[in-house]
Amino acid sequence: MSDSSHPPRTDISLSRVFWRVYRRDLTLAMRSVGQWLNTLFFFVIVVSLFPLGIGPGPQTLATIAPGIIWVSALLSMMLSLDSLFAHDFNDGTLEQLVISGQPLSVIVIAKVLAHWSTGGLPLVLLSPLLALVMQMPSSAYGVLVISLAIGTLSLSFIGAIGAALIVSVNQGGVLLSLLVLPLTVPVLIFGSGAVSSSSMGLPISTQISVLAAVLALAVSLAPLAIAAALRVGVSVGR
Amino acid sequence: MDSVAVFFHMGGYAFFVWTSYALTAVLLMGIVLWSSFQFRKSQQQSFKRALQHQARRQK
Amino acid sequence: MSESVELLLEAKGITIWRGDNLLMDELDVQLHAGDVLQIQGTNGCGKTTLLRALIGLAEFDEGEVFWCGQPFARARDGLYAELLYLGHKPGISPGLTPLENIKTLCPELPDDCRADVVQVLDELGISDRIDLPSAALSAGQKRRINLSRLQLQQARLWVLDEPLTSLDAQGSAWVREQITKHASQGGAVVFTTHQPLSFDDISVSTIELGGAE
Amino acid sequence: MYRVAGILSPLLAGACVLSLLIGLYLGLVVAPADYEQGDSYRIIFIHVPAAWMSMFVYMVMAISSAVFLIWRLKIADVVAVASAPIGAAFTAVALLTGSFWGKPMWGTWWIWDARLTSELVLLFLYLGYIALRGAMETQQGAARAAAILAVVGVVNIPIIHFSVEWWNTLHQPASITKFDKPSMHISMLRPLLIMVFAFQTLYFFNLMVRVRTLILEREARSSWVAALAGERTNG
Repeated sequence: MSDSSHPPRTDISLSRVFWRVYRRDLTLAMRSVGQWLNTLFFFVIVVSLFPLGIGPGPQTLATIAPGIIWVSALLSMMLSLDSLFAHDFNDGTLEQLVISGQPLSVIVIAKVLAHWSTGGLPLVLLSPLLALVMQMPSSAYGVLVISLAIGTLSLSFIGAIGAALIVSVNQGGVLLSLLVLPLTVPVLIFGSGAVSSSSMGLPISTQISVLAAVLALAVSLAPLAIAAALRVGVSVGR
Repeated sequence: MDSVAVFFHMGGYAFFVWTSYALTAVLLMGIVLWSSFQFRKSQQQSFKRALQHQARRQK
Repeated sequence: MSESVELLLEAKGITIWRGDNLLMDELDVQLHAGDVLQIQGTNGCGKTTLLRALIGLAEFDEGEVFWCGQPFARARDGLYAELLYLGHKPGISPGLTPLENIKTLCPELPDDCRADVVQVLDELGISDRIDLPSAALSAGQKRRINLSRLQLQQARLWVLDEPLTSLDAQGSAWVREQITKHASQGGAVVFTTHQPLSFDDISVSTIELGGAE
Repeated sequence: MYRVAGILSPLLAGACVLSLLIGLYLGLVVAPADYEQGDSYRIIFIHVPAAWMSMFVYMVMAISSAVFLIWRLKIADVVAVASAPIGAAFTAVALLTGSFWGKPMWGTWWIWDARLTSELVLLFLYLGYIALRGAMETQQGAARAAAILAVVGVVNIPIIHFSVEWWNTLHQPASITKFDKPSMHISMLRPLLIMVFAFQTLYFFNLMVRVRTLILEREARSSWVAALAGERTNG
């Protein structure tokens, strides 16, 4: 059908598409270091507010620590999700990616992983420090890091659906949280559940396996919804 | 006669039962009335727009 | 090439409303290989909306778009694999250098495509800025970087939104030359413009959109 | 479709009023008091139907949204949009009656029972749908975006319900879910089913009214609306 002088862009390997978008987003994030450092500071500040609010009693802190750390991680990710697609939408890159002819879900997965690498992973790496601050028993640190790692990754995917839906809405930030937070309830329940059970020495296999199941579901279904939402957002935006 | 009083008494839970029924009625009737009110209002508006549009189309 | 020129992009009965006024009513568009089509009209008459509607980047109330005879819903990826769209928004992210931006916008370019990019940017006179962050670029320079894709990419269908605005004589000449070359090689071009353009050795068909009432 | 809705709505309205009267009469007057909860259990006749309807309406929304996304049927989107506020109203009713029922039984207005918590999350899903709808100005875009949200939401409902149930048993291992229907004597079950039917007819009646409104608004430019307008004004 197409003559030789204009070959269609169909033979480009998926890994190249993936890595090019992933490296691009990562360099962008590295160049504006403030962006993801703010998320980190927000996470630390929110967690340290609770002892001030509730009182320094180690016993009370230890019992509420898993929930506090998890809810703060969730809110910090909501903060950084708002700009996941917004900048690319405003300067036109997003519509170019949508009509690039390359599979949109691969591009979307690359963008979500890039967002997680700067918006989620730092939180996971810092969480033991906050667990220490919150007087959590050291036996639970390992489970905290694992559950947060799995959990924040699925939050990135679920949150990206909301970010894609509001891409053409100005000041969509608040709306993003309203759309996404109900969907994060299972991750929150099993994530903090795993940590609190392990700090009490109880078995955590059910919680972790459910977290992993939710992650598998999110990784496989969310990109489809995100791609569809981006196609809508691009065709609506001024 | 007193059976009516007994009925309203609801075995001591009168307040809870009747308020919840009242609230339900308010909410459900509210949504129904609001919808029909909206229907009336938008009907005139759409008819006006339709006639206006028709007039402009024939021009 | 077959005797009858291959029909690439076709739109039938496109009707678009903006609020209560009708931008276009039952508009038909046909673009064959080698065609150059300009959509001419005043500001706000919906020419950008029509342009974007042809490639699924804008909603329309009635009508249907076909690519190589297939309805848009099925032929979308095929169309996008052969499409080059330059819109109002340049697609240049300020945090990246022009080279990085071009590599994002052209997935088919290999990672080591620096030499070709420099050569094309040289023709447009902005090769010196290739490694500086794009935030410092003026609107005109951003447009030139975007226009460099005309030569860097091999897309059969070009959809250009006012390609010649804010370009000096040398830039305009370069763009006209690209369009002429592209059409002669069997590619198709559709673009919007304020005032009608004429090209010396290729025929240009025109769709005129009435001003918004 | 506009005409069909026009014919259906009075019928549905009549059926709804009739079944409401019968249901209320049977539920409040005929049905015996519950041996354990006394008369306060009579709230069940509106709590359970409302909770059931809140789920039912979201299912209708999700299915019509999926149909709209796949086959681009404009009427499917109209049904989804029209159903959202009604579903939200049912959820609010379920939450209110739930807490009013809880007060005499457990002494507090709000208890983190599995059923009520899922109902609360469902309310947030409704509000999210309506808010997204409102926030997007152009009409087609809002329709498809909200439809995607509804489908994503319905995939999450069983997961949320499962995790809330698990969470509930974790923190209150002893008690059964408080809202399990008490062993229903036939005289209690009949009014409950009639009330469910009454709520169904109420929903469909309200849906027809809202669907007609939306059809008129969206088709205002087409000729048949003008014809209708002509009839109505000089008729």
